[in-house]
Amino acid sequence: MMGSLILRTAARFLLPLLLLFSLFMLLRGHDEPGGGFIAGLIAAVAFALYLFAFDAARTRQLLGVDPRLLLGLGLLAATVSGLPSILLGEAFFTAIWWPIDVPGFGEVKLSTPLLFDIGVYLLVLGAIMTIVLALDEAEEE
Amino acid sequence: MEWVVTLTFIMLALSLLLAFVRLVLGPSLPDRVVALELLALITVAFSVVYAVHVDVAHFLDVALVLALTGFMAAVGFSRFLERGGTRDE
Amino acid sequence: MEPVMAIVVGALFATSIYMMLRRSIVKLVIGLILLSNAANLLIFTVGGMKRGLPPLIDEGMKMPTGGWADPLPQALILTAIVISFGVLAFAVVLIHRAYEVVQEDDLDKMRSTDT
Amino acid sequence: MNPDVALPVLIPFIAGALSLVFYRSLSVQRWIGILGTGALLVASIYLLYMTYTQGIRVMAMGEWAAPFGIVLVADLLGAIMTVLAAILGFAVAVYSLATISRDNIAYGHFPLIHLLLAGVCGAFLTGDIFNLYVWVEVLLVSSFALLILGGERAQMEGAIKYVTLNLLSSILLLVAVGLTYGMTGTLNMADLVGKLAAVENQGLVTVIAMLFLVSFGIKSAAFPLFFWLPASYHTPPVAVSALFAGLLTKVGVYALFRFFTLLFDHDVGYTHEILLWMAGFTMITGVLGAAAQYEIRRILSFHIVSQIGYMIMGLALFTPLALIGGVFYIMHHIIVKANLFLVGGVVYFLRGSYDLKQIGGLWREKPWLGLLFLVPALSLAGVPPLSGFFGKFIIIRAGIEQQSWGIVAVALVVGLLTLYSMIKIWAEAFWKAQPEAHAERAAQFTAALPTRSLVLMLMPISALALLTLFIGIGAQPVYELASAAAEQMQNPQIYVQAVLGDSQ
Amino acid sequence: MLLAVLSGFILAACAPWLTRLLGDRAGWVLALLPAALFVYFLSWIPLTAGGAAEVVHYSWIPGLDINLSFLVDGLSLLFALLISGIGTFIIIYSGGYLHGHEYLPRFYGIMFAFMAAMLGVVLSNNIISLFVFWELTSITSYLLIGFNHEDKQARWCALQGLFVTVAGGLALLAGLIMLAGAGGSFELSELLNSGDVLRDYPLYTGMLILILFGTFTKSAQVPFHFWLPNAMAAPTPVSAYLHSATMVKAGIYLMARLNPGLGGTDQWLYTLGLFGAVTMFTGSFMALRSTDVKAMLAYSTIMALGTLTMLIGIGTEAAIIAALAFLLAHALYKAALFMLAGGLDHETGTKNILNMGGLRRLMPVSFITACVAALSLAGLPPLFGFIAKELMFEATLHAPAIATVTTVLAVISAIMIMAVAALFALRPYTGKLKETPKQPHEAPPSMLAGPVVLAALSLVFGVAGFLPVQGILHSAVAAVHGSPLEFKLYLWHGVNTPLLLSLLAVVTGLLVFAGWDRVLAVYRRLTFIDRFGPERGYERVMAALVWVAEWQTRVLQNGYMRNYLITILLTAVALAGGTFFIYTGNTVPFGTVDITFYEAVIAALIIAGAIVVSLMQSRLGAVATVGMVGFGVALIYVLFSAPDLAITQIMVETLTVILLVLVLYRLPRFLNLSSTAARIRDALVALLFGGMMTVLILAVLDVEVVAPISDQLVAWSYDEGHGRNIVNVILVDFRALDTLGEIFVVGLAAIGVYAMIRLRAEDKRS
Amino acid sequence: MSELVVSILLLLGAALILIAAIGVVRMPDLMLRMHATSKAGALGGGLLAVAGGLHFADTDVMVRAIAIVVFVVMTAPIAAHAIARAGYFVGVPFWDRTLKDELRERLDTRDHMLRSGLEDKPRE
Amino acid sequence: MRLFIWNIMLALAWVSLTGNFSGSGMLTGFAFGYLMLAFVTRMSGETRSYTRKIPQVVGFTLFYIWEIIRSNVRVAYEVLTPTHYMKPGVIGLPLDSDSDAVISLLANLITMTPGTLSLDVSNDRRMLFIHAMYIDDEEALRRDLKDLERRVIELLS
Ligand code: NA
Ligand code: NA
Repeated sequence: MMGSLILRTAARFLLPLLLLFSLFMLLRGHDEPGGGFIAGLIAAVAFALYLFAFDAARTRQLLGVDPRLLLGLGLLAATVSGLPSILLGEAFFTAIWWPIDVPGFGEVKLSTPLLFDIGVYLLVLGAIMTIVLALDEAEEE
Repeated sequence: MEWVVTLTFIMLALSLLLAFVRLVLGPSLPDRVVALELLALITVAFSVVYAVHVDVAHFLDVALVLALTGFMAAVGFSRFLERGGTRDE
Repeated sequence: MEPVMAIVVGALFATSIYMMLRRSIVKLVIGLILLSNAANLLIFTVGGMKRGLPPLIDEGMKMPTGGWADPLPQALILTAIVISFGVLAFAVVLIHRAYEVVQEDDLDKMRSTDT
Repeated sequence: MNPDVALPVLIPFIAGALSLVFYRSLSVQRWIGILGTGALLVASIYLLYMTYTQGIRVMAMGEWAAPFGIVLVADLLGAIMTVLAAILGFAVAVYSLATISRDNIAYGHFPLIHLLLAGVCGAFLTGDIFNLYVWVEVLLVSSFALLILGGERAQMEGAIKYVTLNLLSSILLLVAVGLTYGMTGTLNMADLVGKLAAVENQGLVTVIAMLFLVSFGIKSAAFPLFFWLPASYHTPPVAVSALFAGLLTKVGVYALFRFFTLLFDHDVGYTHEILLWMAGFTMITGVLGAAAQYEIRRILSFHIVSQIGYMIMGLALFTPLALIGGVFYIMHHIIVKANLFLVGGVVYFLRGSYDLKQIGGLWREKPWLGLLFLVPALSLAGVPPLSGFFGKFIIIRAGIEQQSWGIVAVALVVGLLTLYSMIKIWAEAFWKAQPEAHAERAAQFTAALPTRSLVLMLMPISALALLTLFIGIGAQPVYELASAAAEQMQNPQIYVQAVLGDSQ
Repeated sequence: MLLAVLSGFILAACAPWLTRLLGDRAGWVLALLPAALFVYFLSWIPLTAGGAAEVVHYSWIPGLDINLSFLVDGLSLLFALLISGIGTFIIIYSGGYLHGHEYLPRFYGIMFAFMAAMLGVVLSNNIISLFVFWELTSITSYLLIGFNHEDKQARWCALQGLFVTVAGGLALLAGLIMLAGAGGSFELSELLNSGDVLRDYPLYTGMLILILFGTFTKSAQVPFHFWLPNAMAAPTPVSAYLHSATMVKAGIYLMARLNPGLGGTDQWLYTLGLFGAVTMFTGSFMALRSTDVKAMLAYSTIMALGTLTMLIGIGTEAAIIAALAFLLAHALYKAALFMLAGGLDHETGTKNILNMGGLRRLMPVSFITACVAALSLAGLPPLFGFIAKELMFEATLHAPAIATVTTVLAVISAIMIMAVAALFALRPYTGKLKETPKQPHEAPPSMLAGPVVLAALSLVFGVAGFLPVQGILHSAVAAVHGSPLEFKLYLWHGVNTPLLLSLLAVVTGLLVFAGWDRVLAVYRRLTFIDRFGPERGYERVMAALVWVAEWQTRVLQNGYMRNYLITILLTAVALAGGTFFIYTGNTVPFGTVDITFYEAVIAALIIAGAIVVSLMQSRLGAVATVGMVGFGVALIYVLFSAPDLAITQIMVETLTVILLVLVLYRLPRFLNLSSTAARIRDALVALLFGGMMTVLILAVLDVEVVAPISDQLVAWSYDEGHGRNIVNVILVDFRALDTLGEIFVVGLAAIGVYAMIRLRAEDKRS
Repeated sequence: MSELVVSILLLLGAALILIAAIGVVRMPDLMLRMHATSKAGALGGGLLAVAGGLHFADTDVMVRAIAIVVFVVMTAPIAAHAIARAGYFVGVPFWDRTLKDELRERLDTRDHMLRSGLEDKPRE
Repeated sequence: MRLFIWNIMLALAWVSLTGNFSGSGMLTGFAFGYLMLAFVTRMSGETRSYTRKIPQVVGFTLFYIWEIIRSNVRVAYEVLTPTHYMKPGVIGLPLDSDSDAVISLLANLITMTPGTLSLDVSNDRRMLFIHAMYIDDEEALRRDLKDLERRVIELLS
């Protein structure tokens, strides 16, 4: 069963906005309020809105990958982000920074904490979508 | 400026109380949800005014997130109702 | 503010406990939500409360200007919020499934696994 | 940098995450299940070796020096516990190959096992009280999920109690951690040793200790906080029950040992007296609960409770010998109790029931199973020369040396009643002839059990039984290990020095 | 020596396999081990002559002072010889008795383990390893008594024996640990030399009670004697072994062994002397009453055990000599008699003596052997039993303080045992041949070898009393007494009081034998005493145990989660709140309140919202109100400098609402299920707990924190952590491990939810 | 100057929110309550956000403030629509002085089918 | 719409490249992105309408803000005065366009305009049902609403 036309349109419009916003919150999290968790929640809310407006099948389609895979990848990314330091002979989770100086544009801070935050983001999105989609599908059956 | 902020806070606090009254009184679930939405909005307002009051712009971020996602609760509740949840609440 | 918050936290604990002691499993879940809020606020309160000094460093600075609210309790609470959210999600679906299987909202009717 | 400390946490984490990534392939999950727990076993033994030979191992996560970041610390107690967890994890993983349904594997049995182990090992190795809370949650939520995998009514009902009461315990832990930070401004255990001692209001420190006591008391299923355990432990698949039975309550016990030797030894006369009472009642109520049961897993579940009492008794008496006894008892118990559940599982797969009134005839049919049952069962009851005897002996000797006659009497009587329950299982399931009314189902189950599965089940059971024999007959090295661990517990300064170094 | 003790265990492990391999000859071959052991122990006799003792030490668990050290002296050697010697015949006998039995392989396995454990008990010098073997005899004898395990009665009897002996064993353990504490050593060889220290130990009486509790249960002293007759449920060779040389004798052994250390006090004398005498009487009284041949013998064993205990208690030189002579006599005739009883049972198919008669022509060897052994039992010349009995009368007559009681009871017992012996020897074999379930003929050689040899020994020792003295009794007496004694054993020692008492006993006993049918009639009128016997006590205790267990489970594990919660919460309040009250009194530091009006409004709204939630009738209304509380909490976070927290709180609140509405619509409405009383009770618990939390917070706020670790984190955040949002730097760097755990929690919860929902969906489909 | 504007905007915004709150309490039925919140509330919130943006006099902040306004204005009607539709669907009663209801007879609550009444007329 | 997202992507690319994850960075990025889009797609008719839309949007926004202010006063009056003067009711508004965007925007705009509240759209998208506070002058109300619809269609064409 689909929601109202108005909600569907709103969802289609708000989805990219919310996703963009979530990415924004993810990337600025190290310096300003935000971070992987908040960003992941916002992304999850975006897909939940889409789910409410449309249905589980379309939401899955939109998501592209099974949320369980996102969940696993997120956990893997977050865990793995702590590993490179071990190869360098330092403790687990020692941050490594690769400031990349792009000529003309300034510095881009790639780092293991960023990878970690991305893992958090993927996990949160994957986990919440796993739950929400499963619940919704169970209801439809 | 100080008294302006104070006055603003007074009005917002009053609004908070009034919205709470509706939330408690209901009588229907949609009535409560309306009150909840209003509460979310007042929270946005509080954050903004407080940011002004303490001169810390970061609190606007709170308002920003809430402004963008606060409506989801209402959407959720309405879905509950339309999917046949108990109506006389 | 902290003494007032102590009372708020106490009230939250009391109401959440009261909810958890009801026989309805739905009330149990709502009690759990309040419970985690209570615990988080407790940490927040005893960690010390400061107005208008978020633990953020302004651009170009190396330390927060004019003092800071303790960031560590905040980080702890964040972790705790997320954890209790995960657990709550589980609990919510659990009562849902328990209701489906047992067809009772009454906790007193769920006694078969004890003796 | 000591990677050995982090490996027992990392390996199951990575195994769990990989297992989740390959959620589609059951065979990959099985392989990761065996390899992951196997690697954990190797890593944990290595850690124990390093800890035994080189002293306390410390790793500051992210190179953030203690007390500011999180440290992983392996003292002997922690390392021993980690090895035990790994042994059990490996045994259960092998056992799972034969007994866990395709459905349950498809829905996460193996990743949940890995992550449960990660949580357990993390809890054993962390040197940070908030981090401990996180690990406890990890293992708790894994156990939640394992508990409901299958979705039967009993599982749901049991899970509601399990989840609610354990959540309450976690909240209490969180509250206690928060209050501790509020009092001291630190979370690092080694740092807390000094900071707690510096708190002027020592009475308040005792109050916080009580909060920790209640929280860990729930986790360890001590009296009067144990209700969740008998209500739920008999509901999931037996491999899971075994893992729970061996490990979960031990996290609570471990935490009690850690906190009440390292942090809260300022008012032993008060705190440990309470622990002693708790220990006594835990033993009695648990064993009486078991005496009233006729279902194998229920009997075993109640016995977990009563055995916890012995471990707490070791802590509560707080003499060097008593602590040795506590550690020894934990080592023995984890192996034995899990093995009893595993044997119970074989009984189930041969008979189709756990109900003693419906089963019988196993001693006639499968004498080797009878022996494999008797080893852990008699060990649990404290029959010499099996492992349980020496655990009880040390603790009781410590009690007698302290002239704590009451608790010694309780410990002895409870040993007798434990034997009563074990013999009940023996007499009913093994000695009694298979009741006619249920003979048909029993025969069907026996016939339906493939030899390969049976062999897979018996491998871990036999290995654990051999370990039980070893801990008993070869008690000297085990005793030495336990006494070295107890010596570290007796001297918090060793721990503090290892973690904080010269900055202290 | 280690090999000698442990070889039984090794053979136990191989016995099942060997039995299958050897088939019919198994009994004869397997008996080679005990025979070899017997010879080995014989070789030690010279070393122990004159009371010498040797300690053989092997380290086991030195850290716990538990070692495999063995003490070889006259006493231990006497027992070791009995165990291995009689064991040889028992093994041979078993092969015949259980010929073709499907469990014979297992039987041998357990039997050898039992034998080895017994050897361990009597040879151990270390009291803990002694205890280890002691308990092993309990367990292995359990398996032997319950050998016919598909018979409910056998299981019940086995459990009874186990329960009683293990109960005693546990007390013994405590007693032994105390003993070691008192004497400063776990080695008997040292403890027995410090008897004065032990007897002066302040807790001597308690220690003694614990140890005697162990030995009394094991050796079936009144009031724990009831398990022994029930142990006849075991196959006859087991009974024969248990009653003659092993198990029950373990208790006797230990008392005898400890005599130099603990004996000689009033407590020792009265406890052992009186309990022993009463046991002696009870055993013979019950033996006379029995019609089951095995029961008769079992009760006569109790008589013997009582006698031995009494003699050890009396503790005089004469008593100790009597005790060891009696012990040897009893072992010889009792093993023979039991094996004969098994022969009767085996051949006739009945155990009831009333159903047998006239077998002497069919079973002549059995008949003659029975007569010889029974003469020894009755204590008639020229058998060794006579010598022992005379010594016993001699000892009781000169017992300190309790001579009258012991002598009277000894005489009465002797009368009854005389009758029993006559019954056993004559009743089945004389008179008319009776119809029996099986067609009887003479027992096979394997079943006769033991009785014949042992009965013959009784005769030989009786006639040549110097043989045992020269061999072993002398050094055994030395071990029990603590120093060597000179004595000789004769059949004839003139007309003295013991002889007259014996005469009295024989004559009266024969009269009782003649009028046994009338005696039985009297006994039948006395059956009411069964209702007061200790066995009823045991049954009551077991029933009470089950009742208490079930009651406790009903009360504690009642299935009502509410009760569990209340218990836990009140425990928390009692422990934490109570401790607070004890240490800090009822003064709570309430700091100065610095608050703005809008903060007050928000605080009030949170409280009001929480209260409304708990009173609200509408589920979704409650959810909405919880949402409001969440916003209130978020505002608190905003007002007190935690923007990240506020955002997270809001997002989580929103998602919680989404989750709840996805789930709740299937659930029923709130029901008002609780009574008003329950509500008031719950409200009180809630208030207590909430109030405690408030108080704790206030108390903690009062504690001044100087430099929290977070100060350093703030300083590091930008320079070292490369981030300006300190909270986030903590989350992803300083405390990344927390966060890692946290996301695993969320992931796990999702997996759990998914499994819960999808597995159900698949159930529906299938 | 800026401070004055900020003050006015703050007071106005707060006042509008207060009006919305009063409306939500005072209005007689669900729909009428929603008239109050969705308009006054959103505008009030918007004004406050603008005030915030102006106060900090920083483009960065201003952008965020405007984003708040946009978000509020964009999402408020969606929320209102969702609630109103659901409220109507489950039959929350109207104020007794409501004049007419052209929707009621066209709605089939069983399958949520809402007819326009123009089905037989072709679209222009 | 597609172009709008593209534009935002460009803005995002900008902020990532500059490393300036802030509002102003985003705004600058959006502006630059817009200019780029306008330049690159100036030949294509479809896309030209996007780049031209910006000024149109600004105009409409101003109009709408005025509408909101106007109607707010009315609601405020209703809320604050002790007596209720309302004459509420639900009316159906026939629609000219069947485009999702038009209908939704219209419905939302109507909701944001005081006095009116969109309830639902008929399944065939030809009728929008509106709850109005004042239907005493129903014709005037319908006229205003149709006027709004015309402006929306114009904006989105
Ligand atoms: Na403080
Ligand atoms: Na954290």
